[in-house]
Amino acid sequence: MSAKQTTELDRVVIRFAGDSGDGMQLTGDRFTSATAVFGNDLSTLPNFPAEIRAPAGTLPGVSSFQLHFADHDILTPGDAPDVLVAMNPAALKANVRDLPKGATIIVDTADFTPRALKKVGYDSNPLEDGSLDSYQVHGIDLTSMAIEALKEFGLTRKQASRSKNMLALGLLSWMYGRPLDGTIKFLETKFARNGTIRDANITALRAGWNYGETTEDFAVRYQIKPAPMPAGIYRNITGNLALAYGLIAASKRSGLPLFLGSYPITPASDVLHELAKHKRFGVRTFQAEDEIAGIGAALGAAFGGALGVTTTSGPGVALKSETIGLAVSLELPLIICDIQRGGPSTGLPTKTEQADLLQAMFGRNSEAPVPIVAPSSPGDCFDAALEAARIAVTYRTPVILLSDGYLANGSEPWRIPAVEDLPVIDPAFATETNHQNGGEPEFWPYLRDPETLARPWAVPGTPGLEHRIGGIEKADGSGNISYDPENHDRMVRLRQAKIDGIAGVPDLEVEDPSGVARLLVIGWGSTYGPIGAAVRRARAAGHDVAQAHFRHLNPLPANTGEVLRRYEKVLLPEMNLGQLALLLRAKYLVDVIGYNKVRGLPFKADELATVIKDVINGD
Amino acid sequence: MSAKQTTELDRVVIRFAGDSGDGMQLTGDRFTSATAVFGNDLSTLPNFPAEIRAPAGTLPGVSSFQLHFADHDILTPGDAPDVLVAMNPAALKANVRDLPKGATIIVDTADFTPRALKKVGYDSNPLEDGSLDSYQVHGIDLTSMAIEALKEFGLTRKQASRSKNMLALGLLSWMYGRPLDGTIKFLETKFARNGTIRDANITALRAGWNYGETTEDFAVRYQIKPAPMPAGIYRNITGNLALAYGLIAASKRSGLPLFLGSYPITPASDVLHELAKHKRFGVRTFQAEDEIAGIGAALGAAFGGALGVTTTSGPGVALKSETIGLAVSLELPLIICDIQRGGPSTGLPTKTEQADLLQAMFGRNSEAPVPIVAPSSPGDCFDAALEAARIAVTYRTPVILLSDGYLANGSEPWRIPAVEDLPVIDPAFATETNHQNGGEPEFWPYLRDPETLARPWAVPGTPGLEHRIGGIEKADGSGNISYDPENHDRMVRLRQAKIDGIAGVPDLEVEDPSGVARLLVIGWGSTYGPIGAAVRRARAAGHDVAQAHFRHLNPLPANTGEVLRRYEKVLLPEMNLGQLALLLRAKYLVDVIGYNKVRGLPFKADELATVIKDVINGD
Amino acid sequence: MTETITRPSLPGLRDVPTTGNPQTKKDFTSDQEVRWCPGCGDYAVLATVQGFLPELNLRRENIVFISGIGCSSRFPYYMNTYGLHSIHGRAPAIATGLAATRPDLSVWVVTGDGDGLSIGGNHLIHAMRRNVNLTILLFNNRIYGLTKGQYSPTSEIGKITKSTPLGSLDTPFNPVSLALGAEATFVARTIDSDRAHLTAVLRAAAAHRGTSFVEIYQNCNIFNDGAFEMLKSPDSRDEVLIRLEHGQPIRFGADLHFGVRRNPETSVIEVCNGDDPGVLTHDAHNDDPSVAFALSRLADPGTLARSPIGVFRDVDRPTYDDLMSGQLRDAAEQQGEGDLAALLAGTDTWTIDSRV
Amino acid sequence: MTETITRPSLPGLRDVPTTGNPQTKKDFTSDQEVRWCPGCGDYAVLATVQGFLPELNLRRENIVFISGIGCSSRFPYYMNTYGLHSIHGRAPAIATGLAATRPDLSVWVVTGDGDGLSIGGNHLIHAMRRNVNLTILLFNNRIYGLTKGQYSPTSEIGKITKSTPLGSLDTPFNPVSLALGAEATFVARTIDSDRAHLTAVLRAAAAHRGTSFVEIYQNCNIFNDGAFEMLKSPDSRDEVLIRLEHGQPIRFGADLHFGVRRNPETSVIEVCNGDDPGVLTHDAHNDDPSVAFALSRLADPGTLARSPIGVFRDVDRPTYDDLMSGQLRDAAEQQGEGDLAALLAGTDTWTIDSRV
Ligand SMILES: Cc1ncc(C[n+]2csc(CCOP(=O)(O)OP(=O)(O)O)c2C)c(N)n1
Ligand SMILES: Cc1ncc(C[n+]2csc(CCOP(=O)(O)OP(=O)(O)O)c2C)c(N)n1
Ligand code: SF4
Ligand code: SF4
Ligand SMILES: [Mg+2]
Ligand SMILES: [Mg+2]
Repeated sequence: MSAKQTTELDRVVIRFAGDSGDGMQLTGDRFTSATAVFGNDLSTLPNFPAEIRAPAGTLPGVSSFQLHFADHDILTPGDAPDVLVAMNPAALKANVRDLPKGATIIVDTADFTPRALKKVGYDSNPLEDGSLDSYQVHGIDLTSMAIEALKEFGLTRKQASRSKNMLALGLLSWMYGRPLDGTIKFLETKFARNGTIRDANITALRAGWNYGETTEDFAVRYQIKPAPMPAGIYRNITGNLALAYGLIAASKRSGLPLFLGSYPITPASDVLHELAKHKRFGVRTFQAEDEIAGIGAALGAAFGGALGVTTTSGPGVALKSETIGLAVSLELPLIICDIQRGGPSTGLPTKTEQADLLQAMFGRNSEAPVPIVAPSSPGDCFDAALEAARIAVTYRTPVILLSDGYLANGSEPWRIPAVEDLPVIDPAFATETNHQNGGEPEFWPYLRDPETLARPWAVPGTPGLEHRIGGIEKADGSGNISYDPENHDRMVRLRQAKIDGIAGVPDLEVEDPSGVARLLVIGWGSTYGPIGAAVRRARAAGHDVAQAHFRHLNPLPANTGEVLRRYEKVLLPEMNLGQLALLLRAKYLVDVIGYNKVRGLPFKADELATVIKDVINGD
Repeated sequence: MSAKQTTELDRVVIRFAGDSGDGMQLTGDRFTSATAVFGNDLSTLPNFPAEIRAPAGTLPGVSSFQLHFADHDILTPGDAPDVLVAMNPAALKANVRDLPKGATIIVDTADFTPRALKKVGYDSNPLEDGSLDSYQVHGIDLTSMAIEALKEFGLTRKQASRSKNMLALGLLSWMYGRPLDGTIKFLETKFARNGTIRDANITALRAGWNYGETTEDFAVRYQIKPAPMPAGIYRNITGNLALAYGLIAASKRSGLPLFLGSYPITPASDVLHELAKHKRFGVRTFQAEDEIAGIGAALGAAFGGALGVTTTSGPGVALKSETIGLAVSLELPLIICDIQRGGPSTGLPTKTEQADLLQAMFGRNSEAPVPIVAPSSPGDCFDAALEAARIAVTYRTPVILLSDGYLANGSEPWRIPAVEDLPVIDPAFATETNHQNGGEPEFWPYLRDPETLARPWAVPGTPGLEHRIGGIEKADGSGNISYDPENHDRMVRLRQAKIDGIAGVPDLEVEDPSGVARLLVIGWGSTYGPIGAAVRRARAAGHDVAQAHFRHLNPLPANTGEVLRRYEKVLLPEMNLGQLALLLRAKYLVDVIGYNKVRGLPFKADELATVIKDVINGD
Repeated sequence: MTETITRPSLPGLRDVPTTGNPQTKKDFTSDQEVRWCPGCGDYAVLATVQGFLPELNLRRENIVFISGIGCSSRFPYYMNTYGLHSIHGRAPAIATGLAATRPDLSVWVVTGDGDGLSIGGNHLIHAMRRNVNLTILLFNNRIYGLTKGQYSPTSEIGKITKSTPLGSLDTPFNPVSLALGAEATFVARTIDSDRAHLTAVLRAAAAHRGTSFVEIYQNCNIFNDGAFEMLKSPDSRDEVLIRLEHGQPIRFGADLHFGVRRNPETSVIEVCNGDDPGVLTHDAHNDDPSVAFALSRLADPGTLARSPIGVFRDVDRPTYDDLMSGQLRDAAEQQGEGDLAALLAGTDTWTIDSRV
Repeated sequence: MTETITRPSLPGLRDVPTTGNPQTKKDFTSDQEVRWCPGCGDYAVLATVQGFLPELNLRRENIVFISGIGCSSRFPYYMNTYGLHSIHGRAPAIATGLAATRPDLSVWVVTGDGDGLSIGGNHLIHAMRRNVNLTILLFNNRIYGLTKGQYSPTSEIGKITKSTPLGSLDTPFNPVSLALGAEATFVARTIDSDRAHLTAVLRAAAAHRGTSFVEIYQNCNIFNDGAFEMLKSPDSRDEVLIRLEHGQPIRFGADLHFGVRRNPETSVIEVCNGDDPGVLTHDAHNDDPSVAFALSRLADPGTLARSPIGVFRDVDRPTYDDLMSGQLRDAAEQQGEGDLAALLAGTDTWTIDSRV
């Protein structure tokens, strides 16, 4: 046990920043899982450059990972870092402006050469010119330290210096009392086939810890007690991982084999990568030649009785539009996952945004309604996938799941559900004819269930139910091609009514502790965290604020209109120019106030707290 | 001069119906242009089957052409035919239900064999079983008459019988006093290379006329005086032809060579066919491998300084979505013509609908605003094309022109504009650098005009202005790739502000003769005719009704909100489930009442007149 | 279903259940009225396919026809099997998803020269590269029929159509050359009106495991009538049609007075006298597609004179769907069936007991 | 611009204005910082292209580079010419519109194995079929670089990547075979690191009028490092690389101890001894693409051993854009320039005088 003094904190925000090559994401991941296992609540925000590996030491090349952890439940990765770990001048330059005065900066001094400084536009050395006086700066030559620590491994300087991230991790682990064993186990498996690298990294990790232990430079350690959370077994999970698991769970709980037809695209590719690992679950992943083939194959698989899924981001959804329309007309189950990113066009591929809502609603020719579900946190991606599958299978319809880059790559502790508690999804395949034609039994593929308006799903291989369907308008019931005007009008309305009537969409829950709030703050999708945190701050500041969050965007919860009208003011922050606001205003004629920022970054709780106060004070 | 008596009428609706093979479209076209030249106002509605040529004598094979002409100005092809010309049992069966009691039916009896009757589900011969007693039926064996009339031409019976449509045309021309010379000239050119066929058709045409003249069966001729119309030179024109001419005019008036990149699709293909004829105007038409290549090529041509255009219908627009987004990001002029048809998916390819409005508004990833112009009559397609070009070129933006199947194939008399009266469009190409970088002159492709917010358009070949642009977010001004959060937010808003601020969108004009109307009826696009006719009837019935029609859907006219709020009730008939209604309700929080029918057919004036009365009487 | 399920011997249909009951053409005829133009070549192909299927004795419910959009793509409506009339050009992609998940189905794709080679060209070549177990029937009428007569990617240069009033400008694809360049394992060509030949080709295509690509010359009597007249009319066809048969010398002409040989100098494949010692023997099973490719170049791209018909290439290569199923099987065998609870838990977990 | 405009003699650039002023590599280097991974093969290609262009002496403002999406597609940003970084797979279509309207431009397309052969495959083959006057550089690194390492349509079977942890299942395209099957008039292959060879191929491609398709083997040192090592390393390359030169016998190996001949029996193209009398002489101008196709099959689809590089095919065929311009010219000459007023009036008009 260290002789150094220990200060207790309730929350800390740490940001690791370095070259794309410095392994900052890995460092962050490891610190995160140690923190998770330790029992703090946490939330993370990785941030990568769009280039694979922009030239070393340049601003575009900087990659970072932010972690917020606390002894109480938290909702966001934190607005501003208390601690910045910067592995080079570029990392310092790119991140220092986000730091509040008094923040701690731990910086690898090795690269602070005149050339490197000039490269990022520093005329003088910030470590010496006093520009960082308002921060607590710890300049350490981590690189030489790593080389020194690993000299007996017979590695080149270059190789040895690669372990500097482990050294930094070790140091931070010491500072915040994070156990090392998890990371050591991780390194042992990761480098199982290369003993030297494995041991070098473990040695660097320990060296970092010991450096904290011994050096004068670090006087205090910090302690953040575990956070009280509902009892259960927990793990840390990112949105994309939770989404992949949710799809596998939906396959298991429906008994439908999972087929993913997908084409790689940031930030959705990881779902394909993850699902590709789980062939033992009967999961088929098909990397198609393009997005259209991806959804086409998924639709073909659905026709054959599989749980058809396609994953992409905005530009991919645009390409899939026509096929989504076909799925609407065929009335087959299909799940389209849109991991939203910055747009328009190629836009900001690695940044987050929630501007595909109207595309999801209307991005097809003619009247082609599609249900939309939007998860509100990384862990919620799991439940959202199951819900999307329930709707798709029960109502024989394509469903769009709107996640985004922030949820996809961000992580949080996740209470692992018991499999038997997960909903069961009944495909209820048609096996019998459903109509008599002058004594002759027939199968009518568009004879709907009067309850759900869903049509029967008869898969090839079912004797006696042979039938043909297509994208041309079909006669209500028989499903034969029909150009009859009245039938067309009826079918258009039936397709709409089926979606509007989807059952099991829970009422909007309003949280209004004081019960006297006159302002309602609403949101949808990934803004749940920042909005929730902001509302808490406003309340802590003595304001009465009600909050409600949308998980179903189409159809909307039945009580939406009633809830919106209950409040004097309704505030809706969105990472777009007001897309849900448009839908709510049109449907309920309520003067929803939008707060819109399209920066490719999640909202900051502080920013929203201020907006809330301003709206309450009516400016 | 015929001895028969002549009755004067103010308006007549005639429908020609027969097999796809019977040439009803041609017959209708000829009668129409004779009528046009005669000086009546008119409006037409062709109606073809989706199959090229469904088996002869079947209901799906029936093709028809309806013509409404009058001695006063009219707005629609008419709700119900006064006269039906039916060339076979299928044509009779398919159309008789549209006839009001007392209507005249002229039917070719040749095909009324038991087999033919059974084929279309007639158990007994309607010409004999009294089922047509409430109509004035003229049963004539046109086929044998044709064969008889052409016997000296040495044609086979089959060949000769093909001229029966000319015989019918001759007869109708006699009945309504339409000159034959136009059609004779037409036949002479059409069959210039085949004298026999030419003469046979002319003979049949004359035989029809003479039959009317001589037979007892037809006692009266009808006279419809020319309609008073603004002075000028007129021609008859369909929407697709007017659209093609408008695009050529835009090319001439802007000095930009016209490039059409298109992929055939009903009902848009005719625009490609028409433009392909006008190479002497420097028009390049490229039949691409698909819709994406079509718009891609048009965008490439636009980058090179051409007037880039792509034509399609709903499913094609869906496929073009991603590229439209690129055009929004590149800020290059581009015209996308969407000739709307029945959907979703393949839907009803040959039928009309106006359900692509929300796709046009939102059918792309992220915030990607696009101006939208919608012509309100066949002739207006010409002006709409010029207006779309003006906006596209002036504001460096893709523009969507929303026509539909009804406008595309319908026709009306069109006052031919004087070329010098057409607007001039100034491409205002950039030729000089526009920025200094430490003394060094530079070209900044995204340095906007403060007035219009349009960026400079510098085309390859311009020395000193070499630049690179793409779909990734660009720095405001320089146009270099930028991942800066604030810049992205600014650019998203700038792109939106540019579209919102488009100048030259005329205020909404309200027609409110009594000045005391409490109901405003609005519409957009092709519903102008039926709505206008309905409003007239309602007024004639003593109701006070105001009317306004939208030609610009994005941005909306500046006075829209004020106009909508001026009236107690606002009624908006749409051939969709309420798409413009959604936009207006969201933007102006006005409780617009929608009247929606999605039958693939235009509204009937009577139907709308009733709706208007009901709304006024408040049920 | 008491009746026992037997499997046909054909590799392409190995996993598709058959029926004991004898079948007739009627079993494959749906109740939908056929709506092609009178005289359309599509009727002949439909009749031949319906007439051929009984020979396979497959359970009707295990057959699926998937098409895109076009006159030819109406085909599935007329087959009394499962069917999907999809959207323009996408049938090969849709069929890939179905075939990959349902090895027990016999999956057929029906497409046109526009549907399959224009908008759908990419899906087509990728399906062939992957060798998905499908039979693709491409109805080549060298025109866009359904949209009323624009030129297509197989129309001859200079084609005058609605969209090309002064004649088309682009060199047509040779579908057989394209397929061979795209790594296809089975490539054949036949003619709508030659029932016997069409049937033989269908038989070989069905037997092949993997993507069987069959180009069918089909007459559109409305917009491109007579496009294949020279290849069909009794007085010319023998002189211009080269019938390929595996293992047979490549000869043609009324009395086989023509042959096909490799020019010793230029080493180009060319037409020669029927008795030329160098006359090639057709080897459809040659692993190297080069000779098949060379044969495909004999046809005149304009008139199609000297079009070889028959099976150009028929070689074995593992199919995408079999390999995929194999990976799933191996994974399950080696690591055991997936256990959802274990998956969700992962390795890094911690437990919170009921404080709160 | 007082300086007189001269035209280069190369057919491919006939209508592109040149400049009297001598140019250097610097003239083609933009001010944008290059952002590929250190060591990426793209750097070498960029340097070679920038180094080669001055030789053409074209006006910089008349050169346009159009790309899709991918690491390689960042190329235009680094060229000090006009440039368009478009969307994934669509560059050939966009370039077609530009080339068809602007004969005075030299239009280059830069694409990748994913951009050009996966999502963009259809546009690519149609551009080649039409023979639009473009030069297409396909950077083939046999991987998806920008999206961090999934397999591509040129990856070898069994490729282990993020998206194929147990190995990929599909047979790769051979881009040269595909291009030849798609009626391409110019098809070549070269290597990022071989500056001299790359330059020679660029020279031939620029000279060719029509679509010049150039496959460039390019190393992705992050996700597929060493993919072409065998073809590059001094100790192996001579034995596995077949250098094609028009008019020269096709020999390779350290001391040319290997040759390529047509097997007299099977008539398949195969490797033989360098002194074999049957060694083929390469004819890039052969109208029949069959021999070129056969040569393209020599490469092992997995290792690429025995990959021929150089110009496989280079034949003349009218270009789409020239034919289109020709139709416009003829129309204007024969019927006279279009008269808008006459067009609008048409033939069937009537006049309403000022009653009302
Ligand atoms: C996305 C889309 N684009 C275009 C069309 C219009 N279209 C329908 S079929 C067709 C081409 C038909 O030609 P082909 O595939 O040769 O079939 P055929 O009618 O000749 O049998 C076209 C362009 C469409 N239905 N959908
Ligand atoms: C419509 C669309 N789909 C997918 C992507 C994602 N994406 C970008 S580049 C790329 C493939 C890159 O591979 P390649 O073309 O070989 O280029 P490389 O990076 O290897 O040079 C993909 C799938 C995208 N940007 N847009
Ligand atoms: S248009 Fe041609 S292809 Fe289509 S159905 Fe008629 S004849 Fe057949
Ligand atoms: S990822 Fe590969 S291809 Fe892309 S820049 Fe890096 S090295 Fe080059
Ligand atoms: Mg066709
Ligand atoms: Mg690549």
